[in-house]
Amino acid sequence: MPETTVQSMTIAQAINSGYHCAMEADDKIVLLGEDVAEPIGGVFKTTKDLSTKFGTDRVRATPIAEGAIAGSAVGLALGGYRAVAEVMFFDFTTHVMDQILNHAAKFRYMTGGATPTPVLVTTVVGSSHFGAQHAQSVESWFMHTPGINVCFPSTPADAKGLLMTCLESPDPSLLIQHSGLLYSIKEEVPVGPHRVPLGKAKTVRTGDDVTIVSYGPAVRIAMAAAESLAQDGIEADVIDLRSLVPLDFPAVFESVERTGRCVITHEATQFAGPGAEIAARITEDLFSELQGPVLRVGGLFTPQPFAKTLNRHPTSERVVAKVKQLF
Amino acid sequence: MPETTVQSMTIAQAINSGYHCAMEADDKIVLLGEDVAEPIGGVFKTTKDLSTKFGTDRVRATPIAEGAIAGSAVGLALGGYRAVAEVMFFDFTTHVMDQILNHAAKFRYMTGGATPTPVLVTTVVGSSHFGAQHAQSVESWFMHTPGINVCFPSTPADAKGLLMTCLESPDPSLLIQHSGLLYSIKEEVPVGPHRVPLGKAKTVRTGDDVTIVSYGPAVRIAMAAAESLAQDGIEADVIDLRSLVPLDFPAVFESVERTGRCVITHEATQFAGPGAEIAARITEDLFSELQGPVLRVGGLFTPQPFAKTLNRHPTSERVVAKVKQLF
Amino acid sequence: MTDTTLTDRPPRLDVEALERMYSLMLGTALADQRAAAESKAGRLMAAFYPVRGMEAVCAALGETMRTGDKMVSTYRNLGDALAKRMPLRSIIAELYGKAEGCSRGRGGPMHLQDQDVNFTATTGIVGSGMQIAAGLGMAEQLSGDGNAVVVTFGDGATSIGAFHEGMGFVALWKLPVVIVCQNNQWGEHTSIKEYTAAPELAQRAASYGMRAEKVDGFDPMACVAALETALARARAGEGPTFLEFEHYRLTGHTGTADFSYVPKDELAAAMERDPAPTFRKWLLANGHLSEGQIAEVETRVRAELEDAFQFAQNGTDPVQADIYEGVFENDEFARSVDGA
Amino acid sequence: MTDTTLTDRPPRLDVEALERMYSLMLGTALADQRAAAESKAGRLMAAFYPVRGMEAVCAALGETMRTGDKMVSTYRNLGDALAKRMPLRSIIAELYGKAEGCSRGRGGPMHLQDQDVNFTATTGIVGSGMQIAAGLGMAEQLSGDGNAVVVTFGDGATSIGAFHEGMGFVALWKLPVVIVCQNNQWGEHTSIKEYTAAPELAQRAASYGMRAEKVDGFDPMACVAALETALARARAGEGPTFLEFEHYRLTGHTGTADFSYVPKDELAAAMERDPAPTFRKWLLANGHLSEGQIAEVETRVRAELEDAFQFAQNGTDPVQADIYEGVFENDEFARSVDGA
Ligand SMILES: Cc1ncc(C[n+]2csc(CCOP(=O)(O)OP(=O)(O)O)c2C)c(N)n1
Ligand SMILES: Cc1ncc(C[n+]2csc(CCOP(=O)(O)OP(=O)(O)O)c2C)c(N)n1
Ligand SMILES: [Mg+2]
Ligand SMILES: [Mg+2]
Repeated sequence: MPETTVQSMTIAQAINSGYHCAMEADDKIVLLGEDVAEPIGGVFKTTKDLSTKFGTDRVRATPIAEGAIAGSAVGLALGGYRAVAEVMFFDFTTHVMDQILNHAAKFRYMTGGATPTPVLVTTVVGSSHFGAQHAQSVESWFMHTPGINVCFPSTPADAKGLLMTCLESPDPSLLIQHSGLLYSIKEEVPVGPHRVPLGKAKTVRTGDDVTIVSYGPAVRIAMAAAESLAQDGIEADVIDLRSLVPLDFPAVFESVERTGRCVITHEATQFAGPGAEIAARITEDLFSELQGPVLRVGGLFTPQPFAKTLNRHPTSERVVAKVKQLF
Repeated sequence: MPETTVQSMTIAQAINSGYHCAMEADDKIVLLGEDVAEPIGGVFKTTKDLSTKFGTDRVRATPIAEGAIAGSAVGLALGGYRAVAEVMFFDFTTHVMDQILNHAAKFRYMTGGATPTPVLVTTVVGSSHFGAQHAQSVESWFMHTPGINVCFPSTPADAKGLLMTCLESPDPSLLIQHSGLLYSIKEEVPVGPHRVPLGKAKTVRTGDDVTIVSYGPAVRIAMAAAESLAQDGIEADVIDLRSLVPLDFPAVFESVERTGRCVITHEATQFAGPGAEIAARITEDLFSELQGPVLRVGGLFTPQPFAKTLNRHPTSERVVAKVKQLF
Repeated sequence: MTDTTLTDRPPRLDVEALERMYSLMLGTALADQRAAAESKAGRLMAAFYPVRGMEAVCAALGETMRTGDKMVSTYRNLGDALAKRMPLRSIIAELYGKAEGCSRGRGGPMHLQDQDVNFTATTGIVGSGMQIAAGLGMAEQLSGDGNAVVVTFGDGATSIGAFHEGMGFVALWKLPVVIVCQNNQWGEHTSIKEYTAAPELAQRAASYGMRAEKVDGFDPMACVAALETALARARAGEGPTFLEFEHYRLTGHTGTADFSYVPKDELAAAMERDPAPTFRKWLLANGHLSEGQIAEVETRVRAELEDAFQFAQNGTDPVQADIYEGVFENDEFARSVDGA
Repeated sequence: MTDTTLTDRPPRLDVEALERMYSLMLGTALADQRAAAESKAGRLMAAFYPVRGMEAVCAALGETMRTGDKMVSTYRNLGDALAKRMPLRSIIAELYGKAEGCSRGRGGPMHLQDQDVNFTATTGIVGSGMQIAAGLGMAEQLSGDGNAVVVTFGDGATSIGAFHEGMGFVALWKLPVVIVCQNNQWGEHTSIKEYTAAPELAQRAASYGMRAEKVDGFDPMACVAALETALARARAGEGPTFLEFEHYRLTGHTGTADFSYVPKDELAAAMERDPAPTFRKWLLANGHLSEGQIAEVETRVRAELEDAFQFAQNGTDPVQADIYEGVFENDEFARSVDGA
């Protein structure tokens, strides 16, 4: 299928489409995870029809054992296959830290290059319906350990494109999906293979007054803030990072050099979160260009509360307020 | 024993002394970990004689199962006891993430205050003799999850003082020891109970030209750098944070306000590490006071290489070079 | 699982006890229904995990545990909470995230608890309760108070490492823990036949060096008997017991989930033994309760449920200003980090 | 463990095979000694884990595995590496962190590997190899190449969750994995009697639904027989086997560690069966090798060892400029992050 044929898809559909394309092209791809096979096709429907099409040898509904899901993915990689280890919720990656961060992320280095371990861990975060143990966005744990790519798409096309790129990457990757975005946005996505390079940010809005850096679900917050700021005559560049490792510092620097002001926003806890690295790095490189400090709007320093009236996540109002501090 | 009686101790001895004092005073304290009982008394000798004195009900040498060590500690806390969960190497805390970060750190919050879960996780990092799976300093993983104290002492007295404070804290804590410091430094330490408050940094050298912020093993690097800088007429304030959660921002701010320059150094990987948060926060609060960007000297973006000729850790030369960039 | 004859009543269970058991069975089934209806109507946002199929075990837990016994449960916890005699109002209010809830709306239905009745902890992470129960068991063993610890979880949880590690600890130190495996034959959408080569869970448990027994989980009196023995052993310092209660999940995994994948014949056979109606029949057939007494129970249960949902829906929403409460004992650092 | 009579030689093992087995046993024992001496002299900084006590199993692995079979080992890996026919030079050079080492000095002795001979991976994390082996087993099953996967680990590793999860996967999908548990009775300083209530590891393994067998790990020919059967089953698609090799740790946990805590009588009894000298006696007594042939083997092994240590000590140190090599396939991002 030529890349030009497109279809309107949600992120869930785009991810599913990405698996179909990738598994057709590469019979070494194997999927492991709880409930990933039919008749369910994944509790988020992202693996729909795959077991029917590719068989339950390649699409395995596993026992509830995230460590072994991840460890098997590592073993499959060492055995010449490429496994996707699906972890139902981001918080459950606590159980894959050993295999992914002590093993997959280090195997290439520890063996002097002899054993690259390209696995893909996928997971979902974003709901507060389940309380504090099904809600933490811990991408910074993975960023902090050298050796693994970290992606967090915010649109259907990027979701498919990053998924397919990760499935061809020579290195391990983590691809995070957000349950609030999975079914809510639709856009035209290539039906055939589609790739988005790692480490290339996307400018989703242009402006010369301030740079708002974001990724994943917070991109919508950033955009809403930008629209609101425009009413007050402040035009924002909004950057969707798409991947955090590698992180497109050149694109961020280019924008901040131009605007002289920057606010970073993400759902992950602000303290010791991804924005801290980005802010520190911008400041290191562009100190004399800055009109004020790089500011952050991240998750509050609390676990996820269950009650809907308690909100720890960024809002466009919080972002607007931070931007205005810079003027 | 009055606090005035002191004795020269290494960090290992000071930790051991802290356990003795605390367990004598509080019979609810229980120690769990691999090889913590006699005749070994811990592979690092920090739990020497404890099982003889307090019995193997309170000092349990466990099976090799870090998750259950941590989970038992959580259960003991919920049952009115206070358990120390010893994890032999920091990298093995990958196996306690679920119990410590999904449970202990959140239980107070998730139950509206009904179930505080004061456990103490202790661990060791620092050697490169064992390669990349026994060497990662991952305090930032724990900092990023709200609800747990994080301490990293650099001296015997602080080690004992922080240990005893953690053992009385109403909240869960992580206390990190560094194998390179355990036996190499001695100082006078109170023989009786000794407490160091959480969230109180210590200024270990004063100077008005630059602030060097550090903790754990990097304090020695910072001090060496400061001595070298003094030769060139640059006088550094050197701050030993001692705890990262809570983090003594007021002390850091006071110093940086005065010096206008700051470099942060730690062994943990620089990227998305503790220094990123500290740098970002200083910049947010003191932007107009700064003579230049807050700079960092952390671990390089690599796993721990085994060969001694490859060094990913900060050196005083790297710190000096960064400081000089600010002048 | 086709034999519907229930075991005889042990003499110590009087009419009040049987009424309580029926109330609990009926109450969970009705609460499941009501919560599902509220969810579908968009009035309830919580993920809710029905108990239907395991009510007999919960009712038996209610009659065999003492207040001093500690319990660790999961997300599928309503029956356990009621067995521990938690007030229904505080449970349903938590479901709605209200300040009147047992966890002040902070935890939600996955994190029910009530320290007054030693409903000690619930976890949303499959298998983790087993490790926590080991620690609680140590606490009981150290204190010598003579209480037991009960931990409940599903068949699927036996696959995860946390389960195994906890089993090792409990067996090694002969901790006073009763391990209640609710084998409803399913872990989300995957059948036990598909996720393990060794579906005889009690047998596997025995290989850890502890007493293990398989029990008909649809038979309330058999459940009472097995639990009584296990709890007595735990309290007497004779060590842990693993009880595999075999029954069947009679609903979807969550209150609103499709479960058309469940084989029709299996489900139909299990439905024949649906705990509340089966127990009702048995109570009547054996002359334990009259139609009138049953009707009274049913009226009371419905009224209590109505009251609890009303109470919850009229409850107070937590306010944003309090969001930092409980991160640490002292909120100061959490607030200062965010400049709040 | 007091019976020192060794099982008979299976006909297919010829004199060369017996020589290889003796070489491997002697080689590991001598390498252990040499490395300990180098450590004590301060010339070697690596933590080193002696094989002494389990040489018979390693020698048997050497004669039963094929090059195509994949192996996952631990930190205590020298015997496994030699069984897989890794060159001694590249092993010892890695011990010294030299660029000529199998992992170019980046991994150290805990991370030996050699993809040419399918010594696929080693891990320093207790129990994690079991999960990795499950994945390698899937790869073999999918490819249908008819190779087996062998995973080795100690008795202590059976306590950790990773072991259990891996067992579940391997049993469920009947993966072609041979699970080699080296039961040397100790996990660091803790005896198996103290860390489990169920020391019959093979029994516990059987409860996962796989074939399991306990083998005298001091008896080389019994080890060969058990491994042959298990490997043949794996290669034929008949599923996994768990083999518990019972023997004893004849040294400290590491090459330089004190082990005075090991009961003298137990150690003395085990020493009677010290693999290399016992095998030597048996080879002579049964007329398989003459004194002259033995002497030749010993001279060769010593010479090879001397050569390997010389090679290593003369090796090249990796240079700091290359520190980013291998973080990712492309070093660019790692370097740029540090401004390097
Ligand atoms: C570690 C972990 N993995 C996955 C999940 C998602 N999950 C929630 S319930 C469940 C099924 C559990 O099955 P079982 O243990 O049989 O209990 P049941 O739901 O049948 O009562 C799964 C996979 C989780 N909560 N925790
Ligand atoms: C997860 C983990 N916990 C602890 C350790 C530290 N450790 C290294 S070896 C060892 C003992 C392992 O015992 P066993 O599995 O019997 O193997 P043996 O050393 O006897 O060969 C321990 C506890 C580790 N490497 N990994
Ligand atoms: Mg179930
Ligand atoms: Mg052992």
